[in-house]
Amino acid sequence: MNINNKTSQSAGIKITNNWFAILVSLLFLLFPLVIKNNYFIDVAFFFGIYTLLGLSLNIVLGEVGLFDLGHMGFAAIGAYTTAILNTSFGIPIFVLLPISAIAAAIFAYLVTSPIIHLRGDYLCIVTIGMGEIVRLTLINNPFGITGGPNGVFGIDFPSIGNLLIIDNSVKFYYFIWVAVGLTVLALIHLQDSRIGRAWNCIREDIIAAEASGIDVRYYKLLAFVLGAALAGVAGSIYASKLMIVSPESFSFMESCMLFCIVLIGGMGSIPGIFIGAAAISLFPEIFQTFAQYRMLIFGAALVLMMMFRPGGVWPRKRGKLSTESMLIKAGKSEI
Amino acid sequence: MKNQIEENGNKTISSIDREIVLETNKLTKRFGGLVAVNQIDLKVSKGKISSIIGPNGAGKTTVFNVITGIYQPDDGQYFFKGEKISNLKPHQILSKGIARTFQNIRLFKGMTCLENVMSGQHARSKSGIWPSIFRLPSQTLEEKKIQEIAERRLKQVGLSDHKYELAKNIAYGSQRMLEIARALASNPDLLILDEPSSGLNDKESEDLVNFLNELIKEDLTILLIEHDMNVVMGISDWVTVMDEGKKIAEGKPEEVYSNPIVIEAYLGKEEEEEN
Amino acid sequence: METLLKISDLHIYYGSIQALKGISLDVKKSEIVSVLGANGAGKSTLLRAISGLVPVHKGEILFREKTLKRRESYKIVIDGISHVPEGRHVFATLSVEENLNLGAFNRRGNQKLVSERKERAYDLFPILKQRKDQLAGTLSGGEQQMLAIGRGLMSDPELLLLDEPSLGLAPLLVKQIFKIIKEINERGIAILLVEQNARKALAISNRAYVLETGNVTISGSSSKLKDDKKVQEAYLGGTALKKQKNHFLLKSNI
Amino acid sequence: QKDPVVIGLQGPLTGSAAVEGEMAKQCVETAALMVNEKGGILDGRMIEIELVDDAAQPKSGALAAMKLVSMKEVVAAIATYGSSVTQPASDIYEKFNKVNIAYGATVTELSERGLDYFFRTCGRTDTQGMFFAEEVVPYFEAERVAIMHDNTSFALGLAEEAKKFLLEAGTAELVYFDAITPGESDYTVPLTKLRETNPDLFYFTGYFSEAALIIRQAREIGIDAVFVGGDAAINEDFIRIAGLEYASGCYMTQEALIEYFTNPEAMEFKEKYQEAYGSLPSSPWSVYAGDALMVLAEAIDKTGSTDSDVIADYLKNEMEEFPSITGSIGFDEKGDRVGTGINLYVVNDDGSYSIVER
Amino acid sequence: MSLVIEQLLNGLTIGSFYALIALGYSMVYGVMKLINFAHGDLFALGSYLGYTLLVMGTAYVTSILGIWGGMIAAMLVAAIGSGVMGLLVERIAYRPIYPTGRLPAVVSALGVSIFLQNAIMVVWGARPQAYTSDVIPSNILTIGGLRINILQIIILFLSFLLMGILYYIIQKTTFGAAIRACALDRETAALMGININLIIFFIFALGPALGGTAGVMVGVYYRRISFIMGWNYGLKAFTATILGGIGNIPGAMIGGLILGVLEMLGSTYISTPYKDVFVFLVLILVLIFRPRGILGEKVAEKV
Ligand SMILES: Nc1ncnc2c1ncn2[C@@H]1O[C@H](COP(=O)(O)OP(=O)(O)OP(=O)(O)O)[C@@H](O)[C@H]1O
Ligand SMILES: Nc1ncnc2c1ncn2[C@@H]1O[C@H](COP(=O)(O)OP(=O)(O)OP(=O)(O)O)[C@@H](O)[C@H]1O
Ligand SMILES: [Mg+2]
Ligand SMILES: [Mg+2]
Repeated sequence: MNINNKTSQSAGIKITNNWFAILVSLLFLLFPLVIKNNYFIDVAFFFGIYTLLGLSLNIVLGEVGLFDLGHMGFAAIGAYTTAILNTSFGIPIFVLLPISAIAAAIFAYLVTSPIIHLRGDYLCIVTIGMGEIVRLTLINNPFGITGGPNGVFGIDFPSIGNLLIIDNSVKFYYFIWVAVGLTVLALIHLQDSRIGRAWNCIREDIIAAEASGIDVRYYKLLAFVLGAALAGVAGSIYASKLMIVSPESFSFMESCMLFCIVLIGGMGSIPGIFIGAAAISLFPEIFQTFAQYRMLIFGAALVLMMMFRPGGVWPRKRGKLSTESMLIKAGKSEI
Repeated sequence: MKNQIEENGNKTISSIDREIVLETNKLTKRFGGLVAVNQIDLKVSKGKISSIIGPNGAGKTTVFNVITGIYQPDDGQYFFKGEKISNLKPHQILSKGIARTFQNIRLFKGMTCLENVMSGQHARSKSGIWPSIFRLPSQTLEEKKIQEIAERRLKQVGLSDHKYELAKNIAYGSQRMLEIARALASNPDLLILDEPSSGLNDKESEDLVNFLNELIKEDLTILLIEHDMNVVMGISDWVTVMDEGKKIAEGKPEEVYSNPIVIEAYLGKEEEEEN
Repeated sequence: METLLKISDLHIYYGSIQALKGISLDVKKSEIVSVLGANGAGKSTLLRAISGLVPVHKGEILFREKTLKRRESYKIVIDGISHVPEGRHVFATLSVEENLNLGAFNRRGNQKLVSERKERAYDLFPILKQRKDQLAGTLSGGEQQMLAIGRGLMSDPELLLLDEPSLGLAPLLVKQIFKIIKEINERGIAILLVEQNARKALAISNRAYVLETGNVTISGSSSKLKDDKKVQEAYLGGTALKKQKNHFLLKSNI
Repeated sequence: QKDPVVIGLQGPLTGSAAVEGEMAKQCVETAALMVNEKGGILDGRMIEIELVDDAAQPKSGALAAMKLVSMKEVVAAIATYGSSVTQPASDIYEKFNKVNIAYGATVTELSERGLDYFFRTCGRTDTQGMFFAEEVVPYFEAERVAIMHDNTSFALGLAEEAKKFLLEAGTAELVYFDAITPGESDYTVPLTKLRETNPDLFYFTGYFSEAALIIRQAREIGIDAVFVGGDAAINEDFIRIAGLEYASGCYMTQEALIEYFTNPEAMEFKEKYQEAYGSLPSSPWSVYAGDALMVLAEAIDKTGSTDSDVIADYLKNEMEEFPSITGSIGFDEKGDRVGTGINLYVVNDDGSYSIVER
Repeated sequence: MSLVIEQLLNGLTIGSFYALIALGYSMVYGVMKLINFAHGDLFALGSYLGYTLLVMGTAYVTSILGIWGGMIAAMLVAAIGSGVMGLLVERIAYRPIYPTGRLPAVVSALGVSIFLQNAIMVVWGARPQAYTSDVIPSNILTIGGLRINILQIIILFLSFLLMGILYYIIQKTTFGAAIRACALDRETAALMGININLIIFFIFALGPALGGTAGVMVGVYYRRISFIMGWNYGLKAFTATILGGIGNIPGAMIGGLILGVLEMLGSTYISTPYKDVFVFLVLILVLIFRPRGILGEKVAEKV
C-alpha cells in the first residue's frame, strides 16, 4: 500500500476516494517509524502476509466465485520451492521469488485443469484434497527433500549482494507491504479490464458467460494460476522471514482462514481483503491474554461478524468504472 | 398423416432461394430415452427474421442450445456461413458470429448494465493479462472502444439512463432488452432470441416488434422462438414449426398459420371470445 | 355474495424499495378476479404477500375475516389458499406424483383422500397421469405449468392464486389453461388471477384490477375494463397485429 | 514489595497440541510456586510467568517469541514444545539475546546450529535411539524388530535414530518401519501389515494418545510382540485409555518419568502439582518446562543478574548437577542437557512403573 | 483370505462411522445448501456427552442399566445433546445468515466449528479422554482364524439400521419428499403447506443426533476421544458426502462406506502414511469421471 499512492493517483484509481487511499498508505508507511516495538511490527508483517494471501485467494474465490478451500497448498509450493532451492543450491531469495511464483502457478495449472469443470462444492472438496495431498506429501518427505515433519530450515534472508539485506522486522515489514502494494495496483487494474469482467461474469452465470464469448475454462484456469502464483510469492516471503518451512503452516485450517478473509471483507473487494486479513491475523494476537479461551472467542467473533455484515465489511461497490476518468483523458489525447 | 407432413415440407422448402447463413442437417439430441430434437433440417436466410414455433416441449430451445454449443448433438451437423461448426464450444460459436438470449433471462445480475453489455464484447477484444495489469495504452484504448460500443448498444435499447444500475435492479422488460443489448454487443451476424416477448404485455411486445424490425435493417439475421402469434406473424419472414422434436411444417407466416397440421398441433381452433 | 378475501391499504417493502403502496382489493366467493399490470407493477408481490412469503409492512389482509398478517405460509395453505407461483417452480428432481402428493401435504396421513384428489387432478390433466413417474424437471414448460396448477389444487383450496399461468405457453396450451381455469372456477373455487395476457384474463374473469407501480389505478367489472380506453391502450395493444392475424384466419377458413 | 522477575513461557495453549501447552503451564506454575514459597530469588523477588500461545504453529511461534523479546521485563523464556516451532522461535530469541530453554524440542539439529542462548532440558532423540538399539534390543534378545512412528518431528526423529543405530549394531533385523497418521482412531490396517512381518519387539515412538489405541488394537488382532514405547508413549493417560489389562507389561524408554522420581525436588513438585490439579502431569515434556524454570531461577539467583549473557554463561559453564525436579541438570556447550539417565521402564500389574534392571 | 475379510471389516467399520456423520452433512446440505463445518464438532460433542454419562459417573449408570443399557443410554444422551446443540447452532449462527447467501454461512460454520472445538477443550480439558473398560463390552470372536470384535458387528448392525431407517423416511414417505422439496425450493415448499421450520428443525436435530450417536460408538469402539477428533472425522465425512454425491442420502451412506474401504486399501496396498493422499486422489479421479459423485443425480438443468 505504501508505495501505491503515488502511482494510484496518476492512474486515476479510486479505492473509494483517493484521499482515503493516501491516508491509509501513509499510515502503513509511517507505522514502523512510530511504533518501534518489534512485536507489533512482526504482527503487522503477518498481517501483510495474510493480506497477500487473501488477495491471491480473492482472485479465485472473490472474482470468479470458485470455492477454493485448499489455497494454502499453493503457498506451500511457493514456500518449499524457495526453501529447498535456497538451502540446497544457495540461490538468492530475490531470484527465487519469481521462480516460486512460477512453480506454484505450474502446479496449480496441472492439478486444476482436469477438474476445472466441477461445480461449487465438488470443486471445493477437490481443492481441499489438493491442499491435503500437498501437506501430506510434504510430511512424508518424498525423495528426502522436504525434511518431513521438521520441514526445511536455514533459509537465507532476502538480499541483493550487500546492497540490501532484509534481515530485521522493519525491513521485512516494508518488503511485504511493498509486495502487497504492487499486487493491489495490479489487481485494481485487472478488476476493470475485460479479464476482470470475464471473471465476474463467470461468477454471476457460467452459461451466460460462455454464451457471451468467454472461454470459461481458460479464465477459470487463469484465475487459479494467477492466484497460485501470488500465493507462491507470499509463501516465498514467509519462508525467508521464518527461515523455516514446515507442513503445519499449510494446514486445512489455514486455508479456511484465508477463505474467511475474503468473506469477512466482502467477495471481490480489495479494501475488504485488508479488513479480513486484519481480522484474521490481529484478532488472535489481541486475544493472547485470554490464553486457552482465545480461539473460543475467535470462533464466536467469526459468527458475529457474519451475522452483522453478511455481505462483508467492505463489499465491492459497482457503478462507475474506475477506468472512466482515465479513459476520457486517454480518449482526448488519442482522437 | 406422415405423407402429408413431408409433402407440406417439400412444398415450402422449395419456395425459398436466398443466401443461407445457418443450416442444420439431421440435427438430433436425446435426453435419456427422450428424443428432444429429431433429425431437424433448418435453413436460416441471411438478412431475414425466421421464427421457430411449436408446442411446449417441442424441442425449440434445445435446437438453440445445440446450435450455440451449450449441448452437444447426438447426431447431425450444423453449418454457419458454410463452415461446419458442430461440436464447437459456446464461446467459439459466439466468436463465429452467433449470439443469443435465453428463455429465462440470464444476466450478470450483480454487475451494472454497462458492464453486462461490455462483457458481451469479450470475444471482440483481445487485451491479455499483461497489458491489463500494466494498463498499457493499447489496452486503455481497447477498453475505451468497448465502452463506447456498449453505450451505443444501451442507447439503442433505451437503457442509457440505467447504465450504472445493477442488472438485477432494473425492470423485467428492461432486463430482456439488456440481454438483447449484450448479445448485440458482440456484433453478431446471427442473433438468436428465445421467447423475447415472454413476460411482456401486449404493449411491450409491440415495442419489441418495432425494435426488431429496426434491428433487421442492420447487417444482421435474426432467428427467434416465440409463442406470441402477434409477434411471430408480425415480423417473421419465415416460420418453422416443430412438434415432438420434429419439424412438422415451415413456410411463410400466412402459409403456416393456415396449415391444418399446425393448427391442430399448436394454434388450436380460434374461438370467438375475442371480439 | 360473501367476501372471501379482503385487502386494505397494503404496503410492502423490499428493503428500501416500496413495491406496493397501499392497495385495497377483494375477492368474493366463487368469482374470478384478475389483476393486470405491467412488469414490476407489483402483481406477484401482491400474491406473495397474501400467502405470507413477504412480510406486510402496513395494511390488512383478511381471509374469511381472519387476518393473515404474520401468519406462516404453511398455515395459510391449510386455511384454504393455494398459490401457484410465477414460473411454475415444480420440484425438478421429484417425480410428478411426488409433486402432487406434496400439494396435499397437510393431509398426508389420509391416503384415501390424497389419491382421490390426485385422480381429480389427473382428470383435469390427463397428460400428467402418463408422466406420473417422470421427474418433473424434465417435463416441458406446458406440462410443468399443468403440474403446478394440479399441485395447487391438491390442497383443496377455496381460493386459488394463479401467477401468470400462461407464461411461456404455446397458444394451444394457453387456451387450454384458460379453459381449465374456468373449469376450476365452476367447481366453486374462487380465483385471483395475475396475467400479462389481459385480453384472455378479462374474458374469463368477473372483475379486474389494474396495478401500476404499486397502486391500483383502475378497477371494475371485466367487461367495463375491456372497453376502457386507458386499458385498451396500455394493455390491449397490438390491434394492428391482431387485424393481420384475423386476416390469416379468414384466409385459412377456419 | 519488590518487583517480580518475569519469565516467559511459550507453548501451544490452543490447537492440536493444546494438551502439552496446558500441562507445561501447570508445571511451570508449580515450579514457580516452589521457588516463590521459599522466598523467591534475588533477595525476595517473586517469579512471575508471562504466558504466550504459539498454537504449535511456526508462524505463531515466531510471533510469540517476538512478543516475549519485545517485553523488556521478560528476563528469559521457556520455549517451546514442538521442534518446528522452536526453530524459528529460537532464531528470534538468539537475535535479541534472550536465553531460551526448550522443553519438548528434541530434534538433534536444533542444538547443532551454534546458538549462544538456546538450551534444552529435554534430551535429544539420538541418545534415546541409541539406547533402544544398543540396550533394549539385546535385553529382549529380539531378532525381529518393528518400529512405528507417527510422522511428527519428534517421533520420526526418534524412530530414525533408533533405526540408524539398530542397523549399525546389526544384531537384529528391522522387519517393519512405517508411519501412522496421528489423530485417527483406527490403526488396525497398518497393524495388520505389521503383524504379517511377525516381529518379536515392537517399538512405537509416537505419543501416548495413539500409543494407547495401538497397543489395544495390536493385541486384539493378535500381535504378541513385546511393546516398547518411546518417552512420549507411556504415561497415566496411556494406561487409562489402553486399560490396565493391555498396559501392564508394556515397556518404555524414558528419560524422566515424574512418577518414578523420588528426589526431594520431585516429591515436592508432585505434591504441589497434585494438590493443584488432582493428578500428575501425563507428559514428560511439561515437567521439563518446570525444570527450565528451576534452572533459570537458580541461574538468576546465583549470578544476581538478569542479563542474558551472564545467565547463558552461568548455565553453560557453572551449572553442574543442579538438583532439579527430574534429577541433576547441567548443560554442555551446545546447550544440551547433560546428566540424564535413560532407562527402560515397565508398567506393572497395578499400573505403577519400575525400572528394568539390566 | 481371512486377512482380506478382516481388513474389509475394519474398513467397513470406520466407513460406517463416516457414513453416519456424512448423513448429517448431506441432509443439512441438501436442504440448506450449507456445508455445516460444525457438524464434526457436534459429533465430538456427542462423544464427550456419552463419556460424561458413562465414565465420569464412574460406572454408576452401567451398574443400574447394565453394560448394554448404559451404552444405549449414552447414545440417547449424546443424540439428544448433539441434536439440541445442532438446533441451537442453527438458530444462533445460521438462521440470521441464510438469506444473504451460501458463502457467508460457510464462514459462520467455520466459526461455530472453532468455537465448539475449543469449548470442548475448555470444558473437558485438552487431554484425550477414554471410555474405560468397565463400561464397555469387549469380546474377540475367533471364527475359523478370523478375529472379529463383537462390538464391530454390533456397531455395523446399528449403523446400517439407523441408515436404513433414515433412508426409508427420506425416500419413501411424503414427509421425506417434503424434505427433498425443501432442498430444491424452500419458498415453493412453503406454498405446499409444508412447515419449513419444522423441516429445518428436523434436519438440524436429526443430523447431529446421528453424529452424536456415532460419537458414542467411536468412543466405545476405539475408547479414546479428543477434542480435535471432530475436525478429522468431519473432514473425512465431508469427503464421503461429496464422494457419494452431496445432498443425496444413499450417496452419503455409500460414500462413507467406500471411503472407509478405500482407506483400508490405500493403507494396505499403497502405503500407510500416504493413505490419505491415495484417498483424495481416488476422490478426484471419481469426480473427473462423475462430476457429481457416485450417486449424484444428473440435475435436469434446463437452459
Ligand atoms: N437438460 C435436459 N434434460 C432432460 N430433458 C430435457 C433437458 N432439456 C430439455 N429437455 C426435454 O427436451 C424436450 C424439449 O425441450 P425444450 O426446452 O427444447 O422445449 P421447447 O420447445 O423450448 O419448449 P418451451 O416452449 O416450453 O420452452 C422437453 O421434453 C424437455 O423436457
Ligand atoms: N426480492 C426482491 N427484492 C427487491 N425488490 C424486488 C424483489 N422482488 C420484486 N422486487 C421489486 O418489486 C417490484 C414489484 O415486483 P413484482 O415481482 O411484484 O412485479 P410483477 O408485477 O409481478 O412483475 P412481472 O410481470 O415481471 O412478474 C419490482 O420493482 C421489483 O423489482
Ligand atoms: Mg423453450
Ligand atoms: Mg410477477
